[in-house]
Amino acid sequence: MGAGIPLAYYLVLGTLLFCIGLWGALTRTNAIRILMCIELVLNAVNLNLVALNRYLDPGSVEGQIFGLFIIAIAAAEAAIGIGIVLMVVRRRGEVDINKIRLMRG
Amino acid sequence: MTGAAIAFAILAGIVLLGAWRVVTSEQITHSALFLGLTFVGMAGLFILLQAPTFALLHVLVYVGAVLTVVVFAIMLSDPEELRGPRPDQPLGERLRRRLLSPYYGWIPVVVTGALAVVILVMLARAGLPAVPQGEPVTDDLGVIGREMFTRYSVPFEIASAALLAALIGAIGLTRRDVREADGRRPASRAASEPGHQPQARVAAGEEVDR
Amino acid sequence: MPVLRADELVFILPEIILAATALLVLLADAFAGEERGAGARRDWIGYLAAAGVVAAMVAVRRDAGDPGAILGGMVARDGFTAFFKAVFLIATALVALISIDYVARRGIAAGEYFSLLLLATTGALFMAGAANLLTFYVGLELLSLSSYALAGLMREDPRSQEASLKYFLNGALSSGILLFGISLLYGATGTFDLMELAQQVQQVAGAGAGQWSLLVLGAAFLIAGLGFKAGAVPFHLWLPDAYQGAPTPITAYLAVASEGAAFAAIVRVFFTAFEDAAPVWQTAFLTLAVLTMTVANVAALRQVNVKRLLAYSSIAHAGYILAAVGAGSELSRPAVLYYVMAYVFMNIGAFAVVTALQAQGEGEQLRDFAGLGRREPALAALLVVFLVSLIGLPLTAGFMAKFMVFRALIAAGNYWLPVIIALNSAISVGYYYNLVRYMYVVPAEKEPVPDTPVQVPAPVWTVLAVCAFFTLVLAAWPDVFLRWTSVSTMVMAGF
Amino acid sequence: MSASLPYLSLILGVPALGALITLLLPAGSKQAIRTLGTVALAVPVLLVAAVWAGYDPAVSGPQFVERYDWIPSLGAQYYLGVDGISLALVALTALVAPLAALASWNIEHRVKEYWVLLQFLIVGIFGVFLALDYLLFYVFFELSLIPMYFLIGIWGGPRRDYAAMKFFIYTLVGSIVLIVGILALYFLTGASSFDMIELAQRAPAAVPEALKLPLFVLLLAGFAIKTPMWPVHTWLPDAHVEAPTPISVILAALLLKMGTYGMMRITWPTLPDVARELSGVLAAFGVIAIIYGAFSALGQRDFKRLVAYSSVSQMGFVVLALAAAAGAQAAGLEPAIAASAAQAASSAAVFMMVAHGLASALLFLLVGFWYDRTHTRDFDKLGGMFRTTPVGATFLAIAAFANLGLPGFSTFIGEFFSLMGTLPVFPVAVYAALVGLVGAAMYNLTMLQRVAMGGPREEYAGLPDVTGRELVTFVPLVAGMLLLGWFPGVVMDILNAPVTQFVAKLGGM
Amino acid sequence: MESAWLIPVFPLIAFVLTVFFGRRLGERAGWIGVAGMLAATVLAASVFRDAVASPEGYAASYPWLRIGDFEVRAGFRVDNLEAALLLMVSFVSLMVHVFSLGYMHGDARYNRYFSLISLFTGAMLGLVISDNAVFWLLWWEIMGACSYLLIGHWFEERPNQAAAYKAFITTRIGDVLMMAGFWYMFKLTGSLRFDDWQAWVEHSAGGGVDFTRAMTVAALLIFGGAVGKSAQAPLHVWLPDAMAGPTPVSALIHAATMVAAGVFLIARTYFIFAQSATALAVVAFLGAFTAFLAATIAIVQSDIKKVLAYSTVSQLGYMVMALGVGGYAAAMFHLWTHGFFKALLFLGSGAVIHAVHTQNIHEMGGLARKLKVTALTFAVGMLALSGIWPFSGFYSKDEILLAAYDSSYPVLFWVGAVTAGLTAFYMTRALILTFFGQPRDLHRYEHAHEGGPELTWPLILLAIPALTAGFLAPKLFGAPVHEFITFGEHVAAHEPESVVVLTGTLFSVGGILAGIVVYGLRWISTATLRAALETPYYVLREKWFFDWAYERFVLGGSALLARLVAGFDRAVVDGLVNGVARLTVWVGDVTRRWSTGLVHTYMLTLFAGVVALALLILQVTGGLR
Repeated sequence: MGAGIPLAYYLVLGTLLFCIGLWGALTRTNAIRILMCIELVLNAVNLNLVALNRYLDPGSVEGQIFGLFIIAIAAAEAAIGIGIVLMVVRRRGEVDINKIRLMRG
Repeated sequence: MTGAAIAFAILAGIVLLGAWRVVTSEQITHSALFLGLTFVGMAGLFILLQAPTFALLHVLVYVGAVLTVVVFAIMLSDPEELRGPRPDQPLGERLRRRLLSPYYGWIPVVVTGALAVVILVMLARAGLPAVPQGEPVTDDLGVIGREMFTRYSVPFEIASAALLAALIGAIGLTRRDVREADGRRPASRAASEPGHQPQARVAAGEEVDR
Repeated sequence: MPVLRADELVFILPEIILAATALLVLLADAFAGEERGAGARRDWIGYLAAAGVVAAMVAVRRDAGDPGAILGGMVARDGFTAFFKAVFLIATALVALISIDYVARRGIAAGEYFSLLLLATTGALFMAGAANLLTFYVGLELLSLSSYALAGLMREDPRSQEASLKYFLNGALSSGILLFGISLLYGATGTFDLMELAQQVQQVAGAGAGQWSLLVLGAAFLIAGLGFKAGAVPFHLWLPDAYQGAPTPITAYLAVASEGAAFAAIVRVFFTAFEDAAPVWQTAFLTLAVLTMTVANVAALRQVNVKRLLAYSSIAHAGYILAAVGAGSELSRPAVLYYVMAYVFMNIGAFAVVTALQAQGEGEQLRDFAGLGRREPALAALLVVFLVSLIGLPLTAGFMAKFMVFRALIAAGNYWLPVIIALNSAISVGYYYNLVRYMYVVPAEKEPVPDTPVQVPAPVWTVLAVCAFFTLVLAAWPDVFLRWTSVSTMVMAGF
Repeated sequence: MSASLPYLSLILGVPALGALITLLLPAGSKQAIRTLGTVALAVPVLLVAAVWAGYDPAVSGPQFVERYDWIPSLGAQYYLGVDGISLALVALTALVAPLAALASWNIEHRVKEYWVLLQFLIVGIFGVFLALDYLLFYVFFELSLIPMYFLIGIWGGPRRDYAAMKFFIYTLVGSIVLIVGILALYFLTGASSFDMIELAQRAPAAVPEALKLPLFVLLLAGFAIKTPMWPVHTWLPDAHVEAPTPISVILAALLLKMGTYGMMRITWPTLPDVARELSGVLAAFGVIAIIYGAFSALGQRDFKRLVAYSSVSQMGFVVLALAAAAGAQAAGLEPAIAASAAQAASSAAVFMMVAHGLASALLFLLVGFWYDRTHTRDFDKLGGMFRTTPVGATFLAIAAFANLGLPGFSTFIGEFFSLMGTLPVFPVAVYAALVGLVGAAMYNLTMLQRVAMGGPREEYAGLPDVTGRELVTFVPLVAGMLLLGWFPGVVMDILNAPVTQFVAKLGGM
Repeated sequence: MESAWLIPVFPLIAFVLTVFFGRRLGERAGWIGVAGMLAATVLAASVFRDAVASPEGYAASYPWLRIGDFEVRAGFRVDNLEAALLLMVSFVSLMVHVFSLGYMHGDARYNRYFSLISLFTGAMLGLVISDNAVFWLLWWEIMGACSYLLIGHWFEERPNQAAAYKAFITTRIGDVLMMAGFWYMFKLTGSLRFDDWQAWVEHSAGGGVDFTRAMTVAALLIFGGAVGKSAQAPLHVWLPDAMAGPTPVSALIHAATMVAAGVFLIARTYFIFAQSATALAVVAFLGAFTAFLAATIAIVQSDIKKVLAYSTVSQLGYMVMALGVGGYAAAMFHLWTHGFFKALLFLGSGAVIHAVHTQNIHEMGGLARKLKVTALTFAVGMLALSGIWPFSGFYSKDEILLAAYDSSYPVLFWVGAVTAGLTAFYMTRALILTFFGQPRDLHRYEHAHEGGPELTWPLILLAIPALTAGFLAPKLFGAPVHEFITFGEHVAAHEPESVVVLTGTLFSVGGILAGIVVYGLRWISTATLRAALETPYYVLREKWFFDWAYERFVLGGSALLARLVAGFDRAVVDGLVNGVARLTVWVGDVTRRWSTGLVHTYMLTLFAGVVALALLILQVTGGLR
């Protein structure tokens, strides 16, 4: 299964996903959506890791385990991110990061 | 074209479409849904890569935890985007307007595009193999489980500490204060209470404080 | 398969103690009941946390035996780790002490605050002691996640919220970039283990194989990710905002521990794994160094918010340390170590003064310092010592630290960068001395001086005294510390 | 030579101890603080006298050496010693410091801090002249900076904020660069210590040709700014004008000497080849400073600014002479004449430092003398002081003539022999410097006339003349100028041996 | 002669005593100076007697300063010339001191005055016997400083300040050139001793073009000092203005001390000049020019002291010219005699001023009736200056004219002769306008009276040498002048020529007669003359525009330069410094704006940074190729 596909395809896909995530983070102003874009980025990394694990180092699960840690951390990150967003929301009633700029310079 | 290739193409399409719509959907709820789609596509890819355990855990955590939290947040935050669709413009018009605005348009495109090009060029040069250089671990659940609790036990503990920290943090940030709920401040500290003065200071400093 | 040995746990005893104390603090706070009423300062929580840190400090093992990786190859056992552990623990203890009064006066929930602080430190310790990119990553995230939360713990202060949000968004993205870099490295070498990585890098670099391009790209992403943590330009823009908004002790903590951990990781990763690919990262770090220090120093010149000013200052110092890293000479590592250590004392010292003032609602703005020289001579004089040290004038730790950086660079035959650092130091006088000016020189007509005395609590005095003592001693009798730094690098795993 | 007591450490230690004790005194006990400070700064006079008495002029190396490990892992040592060159300047410091202390008695604002800083400042200055370890030297070199900032910044005039900052940053730029140079030297020579003498010996052979010039610039910049050489001198007038009188005295009399001393002690001997190659340029800078300083001084309407610019001009002679010393061997002269010219120029350079120290100290004291009484330094508002305060004005006349290089005063010896030593090497520079000599006469006499001559002004009727304390500050300086003017051998004799060595090094011998 | 060094010491002791005790003693302090001078004079006389007895002279020196192998010794030397000068200087100065006792009576700064003239005299005496350049310069400059302070004695008035300033600065211009000359000689010889120089010059004499050129350079530089101190054109402008000081000071400066030093400088270093024909020619012509120039200006001065001042300039020019044409002995002899009679004239004018309180000769007239002693002695001085036999001036001037006549530039002889005529003319004018005719200001005339003995006795005592020094000199010296004052073997004695004597006398007598015709008998009205010679008169009144040039170029130039430099310093040099600072801050402000507060900016920068970093690393590692 999947052996017919060159590794590069996975990596290109990962790269595209990564870049879409970054692009999204750059262009959207809703903090929650940026959070989602960050998840896309992490997914891209996971894809890379698992694919590389499968193709280059198939005898081990090192890449997969790293990926699992990323998943776990991503969950934690999401939790705290949502916490922060909600804190902001409660005070300001919005999550448009363009409007949050008390501090600058 | 093998079945695997077709599967890959479909899954890749799903993932990319999902990712694209996560970014571009007008409504944030749609984004969340497309994010879920992406996750599922990703799981398919993992299965294609013969990592079923990973795929499973991926779906469990991402869909079961992350996505839930995100949706939860969307509901709680009640942002403007949630209040209904804006008048839909044709895609071409939207794209044109987007690309013309530098800050949210072409500059990010150029930057991420450049990044993509750099990565892709490097990937092309890497001489990556077309086929796996061996067979995958058969009992991946078992191996992962064993490794996780032996060799990787320290990182595992750290990760759990991270989760704990996230928990404390999330609670600490969002919890309503008792005093706040009471609507009054402790009398004895009112004088030296920073609550008043810092705010005043901050307000005063706002103009100069750039 | 590496065997996990329980007796090796003694080497991560400090981390265990820290995490346990974090839980203890949390539970104690929870079970202490609801008497959150009038005058209920929970100062004891802070002291408990500080005690835990001290206990962890005691547990730091310097007699590491053979340097190497332990606990499944995840954790490094060497003097380098011990050094950074000691430094971070000292920093945390100091920060904990200056937090106590601040937390109480600002209405920050002490339980969360201190447990997060301890957890963050745990992460920092693991970062410093990582022998595997995985340990490094989870340690980093533990530190980061705690920091995001800590920055926002003054949840009624919009600036604190904003700091937290900005820090989080930028931090999460940058860790995505870091991870992508790690995945590329994995693609190039097939391992996360630093020592194996070193071997692979050696092979790849020697063979000029196709993986080289992945390796290089991965290294670039890794540098960016670590540079973000360290506050290197152009990855620094989050930093002033986060530092300004965060609770002041946390600002101090971020400046010394978070930045320090980043440098520990940088040294660990690049001097262990990438030693044979020095050209890959040396130029990068040198370029970043120049950019970082220059941009930070000029941008700080006209800051009127002291925390923001010190934030830029910490960026500038990151630039100096990066220069030492980029020197890539034998003397680079001692320089980095020494610098981080010196920076802990001088920077926490400076922040302690700000904290002391802030506890009564001042100290955020430059003009709050007007006439401090007369109002509170001792406090002002101590701040001068710290600022002078931050500038890098002799007889203060900052001088020896810069001296070490110069030494590392010049030993590597780099003469132009020291000159740039020198000019930067001179520029930095422009803003550090702004504080001094306000304290001593700016006439009272211009800036009215409040006649209320500054109430400095005892723990802050302790911190000030310790910081001042070490700031001076590190320069006047630096020998023992210099020896320690050089010994600590010599026994590093992989060398 | 008895090394029974660590004299040099005591010279450093007494004022330092004084400062520490002052810290412990209550801020209100002004008289005690002043007395203690003055005593602490006066004791080094005795110590220096003892050192002078025990100094063997025939020996060229450092004497009264004290050498202990300080930072063994870097090779830095606590290494003190004097040779004739440093002894002359140490003696100058020992003389001027107590006078500055006496002149500080009328400072009423934040007395305690003032005296602490003053004593630390003097420690730094002594240290610079005593240290023989580069790192130690550097520490002292910078140590003098911080107290100076505060002394100008807190006790200065209306623009003290600007002046103090300018002084601080300006001189800091130079001195930080210096440490780069020192380290470069350390690594290039492969030395295991920061021993100045050793490094200087090794440097010419060890430093690659391509690096010599940059290294020279690094080692020069800090000293050039401190001296100050033209065109990096503009911090000086501002600092002087704003500084309180005693601090101006120290600044002009002592601090500037650190620059030229550094050139002589470090820059020149370390890279004699470069010094020789650049001697023409350096001489040009020296001459420009002489002329430019003189005419800038002439163009001032502020008493203190004039004196400040006169320092620029006077220090130009030192730079010119040092340039000549460096270039003498390459000027195609007869060897005997070249050696003798270089010797004369170098000795005169040191002598000039001392002489300028005395003259400028007196001038600044006098500026303060009238400023205290009239609260102005504007020439248009001064005048007739020969009638109003005849004794003070007489001292001004003495100072003016001493400063313009009247024989019989020490400045003359310095100028005469420095230019004498320079003429064989850079004749054109000397001919140009003549303009500066005339200019010196012009500005000094203009100063004298505008302050002291003319009819008595009504608003200053009844100004008190020189008080006893002021007299005590003026007289030693005049005595010193006359002593050295008539018996220059007092200083020159101790200079001979070290300067001979210095010249030999410059000649590559 | 071994004790010759004590001669300057006495006045210096007097100086020190006056400084420290003068205030307590009040006007008695003047006697300290007189006593000091008396001692010096007695000692000088004894030294002179010794010198006459032993022609080889005496020199001694002691270690003073050693710089490496280079040594400066403190020494003194007394030769015939020095002995004669010592005697003249100390005697004249003694007279001035005594005169001052009366003249300065009641002055507010009496002590200061006396201390300074003692120092002044001491410096001159020290200069005469010094044997090396350093001590020469020492005394030389101290005189300059004293002259500054004495000319500015009444410093309340601005013109007096300006005069003092002018005196110091113009002489300083010469001084620094002289110093350069000394340094130049050091470069050549490695020594600062006059005797070493002489030995070196004589040893290397005939050393070719290089040597001659070096000698020319050295000579001309040193000559600069003489030009300044001895008031040669164009640096003579200070001297007439220096009349702003008290009159006895003028006597001291112009007769005995400062101006003599300049001429003496040339004599002292004559061995250098002798090696360079060019230098000698410059000296000769400049001297002649100055002599003529000053004599012409003196004609139109109405201030009695200015007349004398210009006459001094003129006479100094005479001496310098004499040195230029090889009349070494003649010049020195004239210096010697001139000292006496010029002091006499100045003190005489001082007595007049003391009596009438004006310096303008047009406000005087007929004073001979009231001031008999003064008039008589002034006439003696005038005749000596005019060079009328048998007054002292005749002998010395005759020698100079003789030297000029014998030289390779005979034209100088005629210039000298004409100048002699002019000198006689203006001195006659001054004498007649002051002492004869009708008083033009009756009020002043009424109040005029002869001063006390301290004023008259110096006049009388000075009149004696003014009258007799010429013909008594050979007896006094025990030898003809040119044998007593010799310069090596180069200068042979000039045989007296009757043509010269006759021509000189003719011009002098002619000048006197013309003076009598115009001012005494008034056969020709001065107004007519003025009208007829309008342009020359204007030029003379304007002093040949030298003062104008001084104001314009030296004062105006330096002020302009000072303004320019000070402005440049503030605007450009300091402006650059402040500009750099401001630029840095500006860059900082721009950089600060980068931190917009928008998360997007931050992330965008971050990503762009990643791209740039990746490209940089790839570039460095060659990954882009």
